[in-house]
Parts: sequence; structure tokens; C-alpha cells
Amino acid sequence: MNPRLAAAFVTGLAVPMLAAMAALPRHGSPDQPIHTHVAREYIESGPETGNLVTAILLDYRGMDTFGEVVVIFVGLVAVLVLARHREPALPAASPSPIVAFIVRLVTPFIALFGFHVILSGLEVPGGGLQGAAILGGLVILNGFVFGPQHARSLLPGRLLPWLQGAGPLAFLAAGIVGGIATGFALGYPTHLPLLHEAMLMGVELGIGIGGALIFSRLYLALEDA
Amino acid sequence: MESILFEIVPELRLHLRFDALGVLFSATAGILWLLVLPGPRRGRRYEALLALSFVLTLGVGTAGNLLTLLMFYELLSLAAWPLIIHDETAEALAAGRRYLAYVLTGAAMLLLGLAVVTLAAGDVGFGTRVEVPALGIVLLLAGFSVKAALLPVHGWVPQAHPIAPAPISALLSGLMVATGSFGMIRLIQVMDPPPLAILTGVSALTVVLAGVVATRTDHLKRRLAWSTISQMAYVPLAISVLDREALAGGIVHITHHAFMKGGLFLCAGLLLHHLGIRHVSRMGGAARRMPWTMGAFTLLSLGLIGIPPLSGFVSKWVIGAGMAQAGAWIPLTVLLTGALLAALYLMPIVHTAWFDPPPSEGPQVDPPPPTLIPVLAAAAITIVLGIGAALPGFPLALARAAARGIGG
Amino acid sequence: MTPLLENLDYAATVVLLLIGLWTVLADSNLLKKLMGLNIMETAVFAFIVTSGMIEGGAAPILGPDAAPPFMAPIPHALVLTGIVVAVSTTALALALLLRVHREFGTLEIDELRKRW
Amino acid sequence: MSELFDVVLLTLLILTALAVARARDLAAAAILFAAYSLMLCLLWLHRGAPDVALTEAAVGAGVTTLLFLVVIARTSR
Amino acid sequence: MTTHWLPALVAIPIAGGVLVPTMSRRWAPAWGFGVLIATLGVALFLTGLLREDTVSYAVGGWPPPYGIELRFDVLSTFAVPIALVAALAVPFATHSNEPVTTPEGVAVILVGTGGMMGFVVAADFFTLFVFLEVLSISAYGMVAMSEERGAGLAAFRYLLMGTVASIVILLSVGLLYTLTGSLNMADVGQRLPDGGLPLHLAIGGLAAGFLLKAAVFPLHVWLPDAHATAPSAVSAILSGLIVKMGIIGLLRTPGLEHLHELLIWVGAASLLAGALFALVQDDLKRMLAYSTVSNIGLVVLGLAVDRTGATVHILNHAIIKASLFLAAGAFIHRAGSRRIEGTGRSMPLTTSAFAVGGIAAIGIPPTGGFTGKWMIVLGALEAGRWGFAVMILLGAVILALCYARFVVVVAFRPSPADREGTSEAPLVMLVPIFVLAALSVGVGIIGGPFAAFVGK
Repeated sequence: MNPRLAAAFVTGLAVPMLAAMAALPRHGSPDQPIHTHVAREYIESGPETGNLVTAILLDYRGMDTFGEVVVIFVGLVAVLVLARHREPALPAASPSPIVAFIVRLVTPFIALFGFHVILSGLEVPGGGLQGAAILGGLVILNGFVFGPQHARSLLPGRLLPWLQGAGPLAFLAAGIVGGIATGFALGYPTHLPLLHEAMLMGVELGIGIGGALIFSRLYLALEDA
Repeated sequence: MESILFEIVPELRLHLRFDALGVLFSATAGILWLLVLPGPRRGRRYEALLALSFVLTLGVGTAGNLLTLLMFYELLSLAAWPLIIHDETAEALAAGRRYLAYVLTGAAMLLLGLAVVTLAAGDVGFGTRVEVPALGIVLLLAGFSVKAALLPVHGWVPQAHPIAPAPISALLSGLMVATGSFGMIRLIQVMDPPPLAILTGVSALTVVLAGVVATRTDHLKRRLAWSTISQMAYVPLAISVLDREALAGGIVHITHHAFMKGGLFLCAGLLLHHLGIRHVSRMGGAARRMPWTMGAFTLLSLGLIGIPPLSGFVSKWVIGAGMAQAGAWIPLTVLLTGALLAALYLMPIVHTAWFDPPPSEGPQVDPPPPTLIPVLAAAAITIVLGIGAALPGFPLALARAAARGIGG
Repeated sequence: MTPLLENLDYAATVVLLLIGLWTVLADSNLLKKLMGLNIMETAVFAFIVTSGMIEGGAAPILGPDAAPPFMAPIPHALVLTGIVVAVSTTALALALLLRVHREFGTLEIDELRKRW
Repeated sequence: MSELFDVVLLTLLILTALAVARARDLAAAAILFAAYSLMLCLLWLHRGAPDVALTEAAVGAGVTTLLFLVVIARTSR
Repeated sequence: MTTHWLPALVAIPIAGGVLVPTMSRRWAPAWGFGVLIATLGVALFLTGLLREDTVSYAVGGWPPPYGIELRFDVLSTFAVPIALVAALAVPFATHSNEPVTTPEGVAVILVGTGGMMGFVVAADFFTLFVFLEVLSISAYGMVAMSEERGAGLAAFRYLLMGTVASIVILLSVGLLYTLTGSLNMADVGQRLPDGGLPLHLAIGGLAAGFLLKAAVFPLHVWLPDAHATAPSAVSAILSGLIVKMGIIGLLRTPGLEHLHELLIWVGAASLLAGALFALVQDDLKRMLAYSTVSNIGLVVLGLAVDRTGATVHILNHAIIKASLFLAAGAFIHRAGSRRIEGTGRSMPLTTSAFAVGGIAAIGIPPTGGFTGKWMIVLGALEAGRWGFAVMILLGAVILALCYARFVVVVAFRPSPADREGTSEAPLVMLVPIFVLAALSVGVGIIGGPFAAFVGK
């Protein structure tokens, strides 16, 4: 489609959309349906402390997050189906010593920060997925600097196929345990606080580790696709 | 005696029913299929589809309501298609495409008609009369006329017959075209049709024009195909007269015509197979080479023209009597011209076969018994049905019983 | 048109969406189209997040000093899931682009149309 | 609702998006895309959506842009 | 009524898919087949439950609209053909050398099936969107499984257009959320404002997005390349199942009656365009792809005139189209290339199955294709839309000629000299073809009660 035609089409589309946006309830007004219906229920009757968004992600709308974790997994598996042609990855240019040193120095701290983000998701902004992205980004950074082979060495060997599915598997476990404990799959038992915490922590870890491995394998698959 | 089967669509059930008309049609199909079976082996696909078509024709005969009739009707058209293009020549494939185009459009019209009728009257069984919008009947009649090869939509017949193997042409002419007329008869069995001027006009036109074209076609099978179009148009003609006697004549004509035309096509097949003759002009002295076959051919031709002792005469006589009784003079004249035209396009064949000198002397090459018997049997049936017409249990009696069941 | 000024944020997201759509439609390089796709996705996420905002609203983190009115937390959860969906689609698209490049040697549409 | 800072950020956001759309060179476009993601992250941080901002930064600016750069590197050679 | 089998319907295939990469290539297809048969069992059990009462499940214990609700209603019975076609496609693919049956390939199919299960039972708009993405990404991956040159480009174009559709759908879900404050379908349905531009934009957006996912003309341009280059076993899943998800999404859209007029015209256009395009194709799989566009057009038209008829038709068409694509796959497998002239001569069983499938696709009475088409024609006539009823029948005639043409190509053309030794398709291909062909007739025969069940 040539640019001018596309521009005409897009501006043509803009008029009704902008009009519709103008007709929406006033932005930020407290009495619009979003704030008066479901959201108010969460804020008032939800957990007293902690990150409400993570509470929603895991507890109230657990199925969405299960879907999300499955989405990145299917993304990985689809890419792996494609990446059957093992072209040798291009040898990484040897990094300048300064960059190499800094990356080698910083890597453990970023890893620590990543795990912190994964586990602290219940109280402060953060969560499994954000941590996974940070850890994944870290592996990719090492891949950029020291080459894909080095990045692959950071990942677990035989356990990789199991751990990459940690996200969905954690959710399946939470589903079964929640089903037994509360009668509804993915239900977090409030009457057993210890199990409640353990399940939340377990799911966050599952998402974090699973996600990190998936991001890393996506990068590695692109490197030698 | 009837049985209600599956409900394949909400409120519409498959429905099989034995009545006089159905029994007569199925019996005709059964006997004609027997005549057609012997002959050179043509492979598993051919035999499987032949058996399937036979079952489907029985289905058409015994259908108890409009939906079942249309189902078997459409399946029969589809099952016959690979049989028609059995020789796999380019010409056959082209004829097959044309056949499919005609038949499928007809089926579409029938389906639309069925929808209109079902909307108005629900499940249209062949037992009870129903009040139906005129559009529905017109659509259904138009759909059936495609296969009954009435004039505007007859195109596929002259093209499909010559290229189909001989037994299939026999079946096509004998029964496939007849299912169209059979459908029309089933229609007026339960619906009182709108003013039938169009149907009379179209069928009359078909009888005459097809007859004229037949006289001028040299290719033997194509001439017989045009003859089928002309002969089978008698049935809608008889229907449009709305007289019980004429209708009985039309019904019995389907049966008689099936055997006569089937026999003729089988003879044509034998002529092609043994003497390599395709065209009437090259049939000089064929009788001397194949006396038995040509004997049967001659007898069948006479029957078709309507010479008294044979079955052809019986059906034409009954139709004529019915028309006279109803005072429908134009259809009567058309009937007679049709018979005259039949003479014009059949007698020359018989004449050249018996009296013209053969191009080259050759030994007598009558076909071996298994392929000759069907032809002789067809001739015998024509004689028996002719003479024994009035006996009870014979097609005429059955036809009259069927016609009595139909009002109007 | 005065209400549009109040809903300026919504309008901005629509503009972003349309810029992305324009890139997807008009750009001749498949990778640029993919970037346009990402811009469209982030635009929709922006729309969903801003729809959950409230005047003077604080972040939906309940703590000792946090005071209502709070932002609606559900849009944030939706967008988190959306971002992940976006990245996995993009990763698959990039893998496909590598295969297209390996098979056709280019990512420009006009070239591709000639060679396929 | 939108104070001055937000308006400025929004316009900058739109300008970056336009820059990405217009950029001919792929690497430049990828870097601009990273900037676009980070700017979006800033907007959300300021508007009181920390979780989403962190995710957009880590996933949008981080992983997506890095993957873009990998593919650009492999297709330009 | 609530039962743990409802979330299990979604969890089993996904769990199977997640565990498959840990297996060796030899066991992956067997594991895939087993998981899918189990899913089929659960789907049948839930359909049995549905006869008494709709099955609904509040995930996490939070009652709707606060938590996410899964609901197994009439549309969710689509889970049965999904599990069945997927289960039959996996063993079918063991013969083709394409990477369909590698552990990753089976994982894509299993997780894709899980995504479809989630999509048909989701009663929450955002969950619907998330599972739509799961099945879409697995669909893009499935297209890319083919070794053919150009499969990558076809998959990319499909991804590009599919993701634009998903973006429009997500925007519409966001709009609905802004207007009603909730995401639960039933709740949103009640709280919808009765007019206004944002509402029409939301409904229009959802409809447009799902129409693109369902490959309705003129948004169908991605389908022919994608379905033709994909491996045949997978084309059966793509054309039989994934294209129908768009229609199910359309059936979930609230306030669809505003768009009935549009749907009728778009459906009729797609019906005729699909049939005409199919007429000019010389490759069997491309013809089947366009025939899908035509049948989907019929369903979209049916949505506006007789919703039950449309639902019945997509359920039947899923099985019919799957058997046709598998038969095509058997021909291609035996012919060794996409030129399949004359291969049917030595494959009588496959050819007859293809013929039965063709008859069902056209909609001749006893087969499954007829029930839906008949109800839609009746609906069109009752609505006084004569032109469209005629168009439906005209489309069927054109499609019939297409299928006839390919029966001729396959069974009536002489096969090239170099390919004398072709024999009947292997058993592992024949059994799926015959199961599906038999079902497409069986479903037709019980058409009446089946339509009554769907219409409940």
C-alpha cells in the first residue's frame, strides 16, 4: 500500500475514533463506571497491604496470568519449530576489556536484583514477569558481549526443557492445590496463611524462572536461526 | 406401507413409502438395470457406481416426501456423473462439466422451491394434498424439467448420451431423464399446479422441435438422444392436460419408453462395438451382418413409433384417449405429430440397415449370447407389455391405480 | 470539541495507534512493519492504563501511608498480560523474518513480490 | 487532569513514534523504539502505574529492542 | 452446575504441550495423541452435562463479575470437533517429513488446542483475548512448520494481519471496560449503554477483528497462502478449527444486532468471492482454502438470519473441511509433490472419502453440510431476503463445480509416467480421513436433534 493511500486511510479512521474518545466519560472523573463497579470492590475488600496489581494478577484474575504464561511458552515453542536450521552463530567480536569487565562485575548484582523483583512482587511494584524480563535481559546482555555460546552456558543444561515450562507448570500446581484447599482451581486459601504465602511465592518463582529461561532461549534461537 | 426414518433437518424427516407409482418406477428401474449389467467389464469404479446409482434410483422411486425425493434425486445426478465421463476422453470431460452445470442449477432451483414449499406447508409428504404458493411449484417444476430435458434446459442430453458408454446411455435415457418427469408427477400428486399453459406449450414445443432435430442428426446415438427428449416430453404434456386417464398414460409411457429406448441404445452400442458404426449413413446392410441385433432394433423402433401390438402404442393410445376425453385438442395433435416424427427419424435407419447394399461383404458377426440376450429381452418385453396391457398387475393397471390416487 | 481537551490522554493514544497503523500499512520494510505493530500495541496499552486513572489517584499499592482515591488496578493487570503477549508475538515474527531473509535474501516488500 | 509535564511527555512520545515511523535506517529505528518505550515507562511512572512502567521498561525497552538488534545484525550482513 | 472438569478441559492439553519438549522425537506424537484423546473425553463429558444445564466455573473462587468465569455453553461444544480433529491430525502427520511431529511441533499443536479450549469456554472478554492470542500464535507457528519456500513469508503476513486484528479486539475490550467497568460477558451485556459512538466503535472493532480472524472477504487475503503452504495435517486444524474461532468470537460479541445488515452483505460477498476464487485455483489446497472463505461467508450471513443454523454449520464444517484437507494431504504425500494428477487412480478409498467430503462441503442432503445451509436458506427466506437465498444456492453450485474439477484431476486424468507405483495411502492416514468423512455424514443424518440441541 503506497504511503499516501495509507495516510488517507489512517486520517479517515482518525475522525470517528477521536470523536468516540471525546464521547467517553471524562478522563479521571471518579464516578465513571471503572471506579464505581468492580475496581472499588477490590480496593475496599481486597488485601489490606501489598501490591494490589499482583494480587489481581495471581488471585482475582489468575486465569489471565495463566494464559499470559502460556502465551510466552507457545511463542518459544513456535520459534523453536522454526529454528531447525542450525546455522553456526556468527563469532562475537571480542569485547573491549572495559565492557567485558563491567559486564562480568555487574552480572551477579543484576541477577540478584532480578530475583528480588520476582519475590518482592507481593509488597512493592514488581513480580514474576518483571523479574523474568530482567534476568532474560541479563542473559541477552552476556550473549551480546561474550557471544551466544557463553550465554547458553549460563543456562541449565538437562533441566532446561523442564524449567522453561516452570510458569505453566507452577500455575497447574497452584490450580490443583487451590482446587483441593479451597474447592476452586487457582483459589488461594485465606484460612491457611502459610499455604497462601507459599503458593503465591511458588507461582511467582515459577513465572520468574520460566520466563527468564524462555526469554533467553528466544534470544538464542534467533541467534542461530 | 411406509417408514419414517431420520430427522436430518429440523421438522423434516426422511420418509420412504411404497405406493403404486413408486412400485412401478422401481420395478422398471430394476428390470432395466438387469438388462444393462452384461457387457465387457469396465473396472471396479464403474461397477460400484452402477450399483450405487441403482440403489439411488430405487430411493427416488420409494421416496415418501419431497425432501427424500430431492435427496436421492441429487445424489443420483452426482453418482451418474462419473459414469458418464467413464471414457475419460477430453470430449467426455467437457460433456461431464456441462452435465454437472445443468443438473446442479436444476438442483439449486429444486432446493429453493423446497424451501419455499416447506415454509408454507412444513413437511410435504406424498400422502396429503397441501396448499402451496405458486412460486414454489414453478421453481420445483423448473428444477425437475432440467432433468426431464424440456426445451430450454435440454442441452446436456444430446451431449452426454453419445460419449457415455452404451449401458449408461441406456440408463440415462431410460431412467435418468424419467426421474425428472417422475418428480413432476409426484408434485401434482400433492399440489394443485398453477395454470399449466406454460408447461403444455414447452412440452409441445419440445416434442416437435426435438423430433425435427432428430430427423436431421446423422450420429446414431445423438439421434436416439433427441428422440428421448421428444418422447419423454409426452409425460409433462400428459400432466398438463390434468386428466386422470392421460396421466395414467404418461406414467405407463415412462415404463414402456424405458425398455424401448434402453434396448435401442444397447443395439447402438453393439453396432459400434462389432461393426464400428457410429453414423446412420454408414449403416447400409448392417442387418445382413447382424440380423438378430437389427431385428430387435427394428421391433423396438416400431414399438417406439406406436405400431399397435407393441407397448408404445398402448401408452400413446391411453394418453390420446385421456386428451380426447378432456377435449385438449392441441396436445392431441402434438401427440400425433410426435408419433409421425418418430417414424421419420426411425424408419430410415431400419430401411438402410435392411435394404441398402453393405459397403463390404463380411461374415455374420452377431454378438455372443450374453450381450445379445438383453436386447432380445427388451424386444420381448415390448411385445409382452403391448399385448398383455390390459392384464391386472401389468404396468397399465398399476399406472391407472397410481393416477386414481392423484386428484385434479 | 471542548470535551476532547478533557480527554486529551485518550486522543494521544489514538494518535499513537494511528501512527503505528500507518507504519504497518505504508512501510516497505517488514521489520519496520513489525515496529509499527509494536507501536500500535503499546498505544492500546496506554489507552487501557489511562482509562483506569483517577484525579489525584495514588498507585494501587496499599501501604501504611497510601491514601485513597486509588487508580483502578485492573487495567494495570490487563496491560501486564498484554505486554507479554506483544513480546511473544514479536519474537515469533522476528524468527519468521530471519527465515524470510534466509529464503529470499531481503526484507523489502517490492523485492519480495518479485522473487516469490 | 493532565498537568504540563504530562502534556510535554505525551507530545514527546508522539514525536518519537513519528521518528520511528519515518526512520529509514533499521538500527536507528530500533534505538528510537527503545527510547519510545522508555518514554512510555516514564509517563506511566509519573501517572502512578509503577508495575506497568517496570514491565514496559524491562520487556519493551529491554528484551524487544535487544531482539530487534539481533535480527538487524543478522540480516544486514 | 460447576465441575472441575471445565478448567481441566483447558489445563490438560496445555500441560501436555508444556511437557512434550522434554520427550524424545519418537514418543512425542504418541503422547500428543493420548493427551488429545483425553481432552476429547473431557469435552464429550462436558457436552453430556450441558444437556441438563449450562456448566459455569468461577476460577479462584471469586464469583463473577469479580473473578474470571469459565462457561461451557452451546458454543463451547465446539471443543469436541477441536479435540477430535487435532487428535486425528497428529498421527496423520507422522508420515510427512515436515517438523509437525517433532516435540516442539506437537507442543505447538497441543498448546494451540488448549488455547482454543480456553477461547471457547471463556466467559470473560480479556480471558477470551488472551486465549485468542495463544491459539493465534500457535496458528502462525503451524503455518511456519512447512519446509516449503515462502511458508515463512505466508506465516509473517498472517501474523501481521492477525495481530492487527487482535489489537483492534483489545482496543474494543478496553472500550467496553471503560463503558461498563466490568469484563464479564454477561455483566457487560447488561451494563452496556444503549447507544453512543464509543459503543458502536467497540462493537464494530470486535466484529472487524473477528471477521479478519475468520478470513471473511475482503479481509481474507492472508488465508490462501497460509493454508496452502502449511503441512496438510496442520491445514486441517487451521482451516477446520482456527478460522472458526473468529466466528465464535463474533457470536460472543454483545449487541451484534446493530451490525446484522453489514454481516448479511459481507457474508454474501465472501460466499460468492470465495466460490469464484476457488473456481480458478489449480492447486487443491488453495481451492480448499478459498472454499473455506466461501463457507465462512455463508456462516456470517447465517449469523444475521438464523443464529442456530450458523452455529450448526460451523460445527459440521469443521469436521468436513478437516477430512478434505487430510485427503488432500494423502494425495500430496503419495504424489510426492503438489502436482497430484491421477494419484487418485490407485487410491480408491482416499478418492471416495474426498468425494464424500466434497458432497458434504457443497451441502447435499444427507451430509452435515446440508443441515446448516438449509436452516440459513430458510432464515433468509423468512427474513424476506430472496436475493441472498439465491446467492447461497448459486455459491453451492460454483463450489460443486470446483470439487468436481478436482475429482477429475485426481481420478480421471492419466498420472504422469514417472509415478506409476503409487498405492493407497498408509493406514495411519486413511483412518483419520475415514473417521472424519463418516462423521461428516453421520452428523448430517442426526441433523434434526443436533440442531434442536444447539438451538436450546
